[in-house]
Amino acid sequence: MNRLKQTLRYRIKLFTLLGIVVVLIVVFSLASPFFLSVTNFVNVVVHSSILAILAIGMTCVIISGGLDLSVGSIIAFAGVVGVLAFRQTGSVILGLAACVTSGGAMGVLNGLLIGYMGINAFIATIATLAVFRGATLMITGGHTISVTDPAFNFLGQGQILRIPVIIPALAALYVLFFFVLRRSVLGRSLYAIGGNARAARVSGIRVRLVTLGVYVLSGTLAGICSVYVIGRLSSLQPWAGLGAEFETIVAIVLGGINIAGGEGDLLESLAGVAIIAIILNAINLVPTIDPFYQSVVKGGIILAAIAIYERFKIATSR
Amino acid sequence: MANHTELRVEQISKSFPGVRALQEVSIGFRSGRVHALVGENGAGKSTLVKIIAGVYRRDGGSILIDGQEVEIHDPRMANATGISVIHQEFSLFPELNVIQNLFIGMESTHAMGAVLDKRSMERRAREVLGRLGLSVAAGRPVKYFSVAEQQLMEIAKCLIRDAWLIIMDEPTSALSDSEKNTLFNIIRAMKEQGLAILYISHHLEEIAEIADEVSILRDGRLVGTYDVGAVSLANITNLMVGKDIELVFNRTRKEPGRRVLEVKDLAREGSFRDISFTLHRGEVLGLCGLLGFGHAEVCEALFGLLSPEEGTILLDGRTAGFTSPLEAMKAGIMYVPEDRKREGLIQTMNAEENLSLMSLHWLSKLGWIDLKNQAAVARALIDRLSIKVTTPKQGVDSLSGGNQQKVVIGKCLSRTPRLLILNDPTRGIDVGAKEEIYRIIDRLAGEGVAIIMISSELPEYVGLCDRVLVFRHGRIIKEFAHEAFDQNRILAYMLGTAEG
Amino acid sequence: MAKADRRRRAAGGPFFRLILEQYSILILVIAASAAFALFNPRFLTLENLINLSRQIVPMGLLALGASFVLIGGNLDLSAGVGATVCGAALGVTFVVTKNVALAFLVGIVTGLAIGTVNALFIAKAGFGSVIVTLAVMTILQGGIQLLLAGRIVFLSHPLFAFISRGTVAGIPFTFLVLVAFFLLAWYLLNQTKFGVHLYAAGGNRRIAEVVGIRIQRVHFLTFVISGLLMSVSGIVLVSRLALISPNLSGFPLLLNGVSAAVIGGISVTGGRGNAGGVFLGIIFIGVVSNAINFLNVTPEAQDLFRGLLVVFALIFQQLTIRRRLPAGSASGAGTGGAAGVKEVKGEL
Amino acid sequence: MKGLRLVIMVALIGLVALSLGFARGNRPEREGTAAPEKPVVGAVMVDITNPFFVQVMQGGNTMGEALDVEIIWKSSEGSLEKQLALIESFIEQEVDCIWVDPLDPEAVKPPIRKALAAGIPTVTGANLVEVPGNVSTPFPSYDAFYQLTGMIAAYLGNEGSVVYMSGIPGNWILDQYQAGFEDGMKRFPDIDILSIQPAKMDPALAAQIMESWLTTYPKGSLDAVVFTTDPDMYAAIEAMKNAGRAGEFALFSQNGDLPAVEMIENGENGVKIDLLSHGIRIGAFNLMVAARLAKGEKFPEVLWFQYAPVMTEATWDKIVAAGYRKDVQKGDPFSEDYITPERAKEVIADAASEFSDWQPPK
Repeated sequence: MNRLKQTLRYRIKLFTLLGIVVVLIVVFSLASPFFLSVTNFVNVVVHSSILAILAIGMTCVIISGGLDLSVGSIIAFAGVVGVLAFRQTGSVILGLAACVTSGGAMGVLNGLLIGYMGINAFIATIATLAVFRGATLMITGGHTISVTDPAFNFLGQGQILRIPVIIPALAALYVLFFFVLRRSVLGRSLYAIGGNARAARVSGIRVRLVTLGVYVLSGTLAGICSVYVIGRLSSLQPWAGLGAEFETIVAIVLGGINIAGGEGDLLESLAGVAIIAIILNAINLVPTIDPFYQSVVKGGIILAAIAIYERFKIATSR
Repeated sequence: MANHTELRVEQISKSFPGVRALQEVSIGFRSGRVHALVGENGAGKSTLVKIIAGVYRRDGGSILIDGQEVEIHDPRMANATGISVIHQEFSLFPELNVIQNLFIGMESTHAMGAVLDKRSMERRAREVLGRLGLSVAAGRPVKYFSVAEQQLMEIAKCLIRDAWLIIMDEPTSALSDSEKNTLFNIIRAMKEQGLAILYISHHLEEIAEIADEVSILRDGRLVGTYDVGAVSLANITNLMVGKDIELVFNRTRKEPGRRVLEVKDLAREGSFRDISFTLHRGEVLGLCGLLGFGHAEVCEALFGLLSPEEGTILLDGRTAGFTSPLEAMKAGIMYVPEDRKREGLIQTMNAEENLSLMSLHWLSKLGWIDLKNQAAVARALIDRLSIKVTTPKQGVDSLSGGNQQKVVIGKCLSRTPRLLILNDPTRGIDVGAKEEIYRIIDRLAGEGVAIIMISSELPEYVGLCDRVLVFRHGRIIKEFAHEAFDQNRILAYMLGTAEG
Repeated sequence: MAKADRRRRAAGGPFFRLILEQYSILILVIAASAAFALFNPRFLTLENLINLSRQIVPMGLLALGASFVLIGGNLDLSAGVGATVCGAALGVTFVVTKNVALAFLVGIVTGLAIGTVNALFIAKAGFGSVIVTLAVMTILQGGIQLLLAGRIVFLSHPLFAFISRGTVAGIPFTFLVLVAFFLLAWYLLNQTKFGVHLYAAGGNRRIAEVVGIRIQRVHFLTFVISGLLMSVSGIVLVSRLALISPNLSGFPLLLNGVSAAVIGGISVTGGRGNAGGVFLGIIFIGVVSNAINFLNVTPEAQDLFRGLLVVFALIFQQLTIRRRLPAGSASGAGTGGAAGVKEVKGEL
Repeated sequence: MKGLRLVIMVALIGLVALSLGFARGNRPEREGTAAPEKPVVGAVMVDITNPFFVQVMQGGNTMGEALDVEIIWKSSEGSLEKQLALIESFIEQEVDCIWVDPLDPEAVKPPIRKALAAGIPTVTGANLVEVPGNVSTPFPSYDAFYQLTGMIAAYLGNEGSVVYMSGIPGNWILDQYQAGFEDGMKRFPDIDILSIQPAKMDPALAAQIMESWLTTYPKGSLDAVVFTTDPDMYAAIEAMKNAGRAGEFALFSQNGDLPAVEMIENGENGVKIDLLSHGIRIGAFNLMVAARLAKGEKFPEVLWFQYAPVMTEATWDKIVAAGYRKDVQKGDPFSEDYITPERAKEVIADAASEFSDWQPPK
């Protein structure tokens, strides 16, 4: 009965999201003749791929009842580490590995502060956000490091059968983590901790460890992003990923996931990402949206979306 | 102080999607009387209370005070009409100090009702707390006070609100017996002063002790209202359940098997010391004591929730000091926590997920959960403990207290544990459910599981245990073998009134 | 019970803990200042202290506003950008009408308006505060562009000059304003009904509802207060610069403010903290960011420096503030609902 | 019920925003991009929240009027990812020319190549983007500040102490200024750079930095302050006034904003030299190039944009007397030796005419 209600609500949620996406598409197709086209669709995906990857990690973190605002900075810092490793050793493999693992390492710091020190996630990651960005500026001296290695660039710009590499990569990640959340011990532990941390502990879940783990996960995914960013920009930007964290959170909340934790599903965040992606792309594409109005439009649409959820009693709490 | 004489509910009905919680219930609560309200979980007690307290709106019927009809839209209004509720879960704010808590929502103010009149509040608070025989630093955050003190503060809150009808929902659930007695004295005093008290409890003996009349609810209907003198506890139980229960405890005892657990000189600063005992297969060992006497902490230590500072724990002869619940579980120790809501259940998960939570490490291969297996396990447990769910996927938040408790116990039984620790397994559940849990305990013992249990009701020790260890101030002061059981002596030792 | 309780107190030592809670941040401030003074003696000169007292004002006002919202258990991300928008509104009005009084009025009204909009969505309609204020912030970012049409607006009027450099008995006027607001805040939080109800609403929403506290109203008020403070902060900000430029960044200001509040003992989960702590918090942040320019920290290292110090402060504060109940078994029934959960979060 | 009202309310907000967007569109007709007769230039700015780029748009629009082309302005909001996205959607829209103000010369190369491959001519402002077929209109940032140091040194008589307020670490152009400054100053061992602090284009920060400097360096221990951009200078000047020390130092800056120019004219606050780049000129210049490319004209691949140092004759005579000589490194950053504030004002006033029939130097 109750379960049935839940599934029903879940469906409604997805349908609402779908509805919003459709409405947006219609509106923007009217506003711009270039909106509905295969190449533009590819653009939409490519332009939002960073958001999409970050959204995976952020969803896990939020389900566990946390928040990770440092991912944007991790992208930059992990990139630095990766590029330096690449420069030193000259080995691409090591470079890539360094990007990803260092991202994870930064996650460890977050995890320690939050899981073991018990510092509130929001505040802790705001601090580490500054730390990682600062470290990046310090090492790079604020300068761009250009990376013209074919391997990196292939990951960032290359195509397989005229499909950008990132698209299958994204698909793979999403399938993987969809199942991680649905049927892995880690996923289950995340839901448990987000739902009732103490009960989780009494039920033999290593709360601190899993908390640490989820931030490592989110950091690692940010590291993966940095690989892609370096490839796409064929350079390492000290300001790469600036503000990405908030865009990600917005996307997830647009997906109707409760920031309080314990609930949520990767499909929902995916939908949220789609909405953001479409809006951004449309703002680029519609010639008559005055640049001064971009953010006004963006904010208006976000508010509208939340209001609609409220109508269906979906979005909840802080 | 009693400005009213009677509150009557007439033909009250209330239904939620799928359930008819109350059907034409009519009861009268008179000042100067303690009116007990009993019934199994889901019988409609709390619904009725919530309607009187203005939390729910009733579907039908009427509420009359001194004969004329009143409307109670929200808690604020209830307060205004002199009705106060003391919920099982206290409604105190840990960060706020005593005075702020006592006057919360009805602060006395000067300067157009914005600025607090601290002096007058302080005066009033002292006076009321004095009446309850509680002398505390009124400026301190309540989080620094003991449960009993907080309980009294709850009552002080009602008095300060000039309540004449005070509703107490399971007021003793967190109290030790001595604290309980203090409470009863206060209740009697309030009765003298002409207050009406609506007393909700599962502990029938308490009702016999304190209540003047008792109303029994079953399935949302009023069975009847009786003078306590006029009915025996037995009939009350029967009337609640609707069928006769001749013997509540059906414990089949046999010779305990080989030794499973041996504890030597276990000690932890501020909790317990010199704790030594043994436990055998198929044996049920009761640890009893008053709140904070260390028996609960010993259980947590055995399960790796607390780390003892000295002493050894031998499991099947091998030393086993557990630093985390997981280790303990892997060694075959399972633990049913005392507080369902806080420690037992993940409210956002469904029954199946909750039931499999403690078995994830063997339900999974390489970190992936075998969902088929999980479903099977859950199914099995649901049948075995006859948990009432429409589907294993039902959210636990929608289950009745008894069934929730069964889920918590079920979590521990997905694999037969070597040692099962039950911390007050029948807390706040109805007679029917209790009885089933007694049977489960008996069956487990029969299967050779070694069981340690703590209970808030002495009869349970007597009815279920093979041995009882009495704790006092962190020490074991007395061991009773089954044949030597005697409620009163056990109690005497707990209270420290018994010699040697 | 008596015995058990005595043990509780013994283990608790609540007063000592309370003291430590209060003064941990003070220790931090003193330590930091001392350290910086070692590197550069001029750091503690009167002149620099006066600079410091000027510099912390806009951030401090935002921190104060944030504190109200946080105690209520919400978050207002729009305050930072909001402040600059108020400044812009004030600037534009002044340039157009040349009427200072009107300009200030408009500035403050703008702030109140922003606060009210947040309040409507969050308090009245019950949307999540993070997301709403994030959206409002985005809109405001556009708003400031539209107001200024991307141009720099100069404010030349004795009044701005006075706010900027005026002193009373040698103390910068703006700093006095800040202090005044903190005294006011202290009064609101400790001496008024609103204060108590705010702590209650933030501490445990459900119970607060049951005891009949009008939570909506309380939350509504917090956002309006935040709006008011953001406008004042904006006014001080633009007066200090005597100009308002569209790339005047308010958001970092807010983040610093929130960090300050939390370092000052405000709990992000609501229901805990006090004005005094926040004041010390903003002084700490002020000292740090002042030192960064003062000690000639190389440009690239500045953010790292600041970030690390904040992390350190958070850890330090975490170590000193007690989260858990005094000793005593898991029989937490007494501590009640969300409070219980919060304690638990602390201990995990 | 309430929910419903809100949905409507908020939906309205969204729609209003959108419609406003359409209304305030750069051109009345909706799918103007499809209109054949008028060539369309897609302009990708770095960040329009920066007054500088607003001036650029201003200059661009006036030049657009003059040469009768349509311009679609877009802002990368300071994010390179967004910038690339914008370029790609312009390719998607098949505009007639794309004008990018790159956040990073390396990173924009791939999409620029993509555009050229799609047959869309491209202009990259501010810095060199070496892609065959692409026209770069680099600023002489490095050389400009290299020369400026010469002037400063001459003004100070080759000895003294200066502080430098840099821009955003990591911003290519602004870093070029800093590099030019530091290298240039190396030539004058007797002038020490006491401190370099980044104002990050944030006036508030600029004021704060200035305050610390004022405290650190008492009267007489600091001779000159050099700013990367005028807005920083305005904020700093306010700080100096607060400390009652305005006019104590010689100030040097870059932009050629009207207020700064006027300060030079009236000799206020010690502002001595301001390099006239000015967004309006830059906008006009680049748009001119873009427009002509859109109309099929050809240009050499590198067109250096030129600054002009604004100062009074008095200042000029003084530094020349003190031995200032232009020594050009990569290329001459200045269109003229110096221009007076009066001239500067005229130039800013009609940027269109300065460049409308501009021809690349032989």
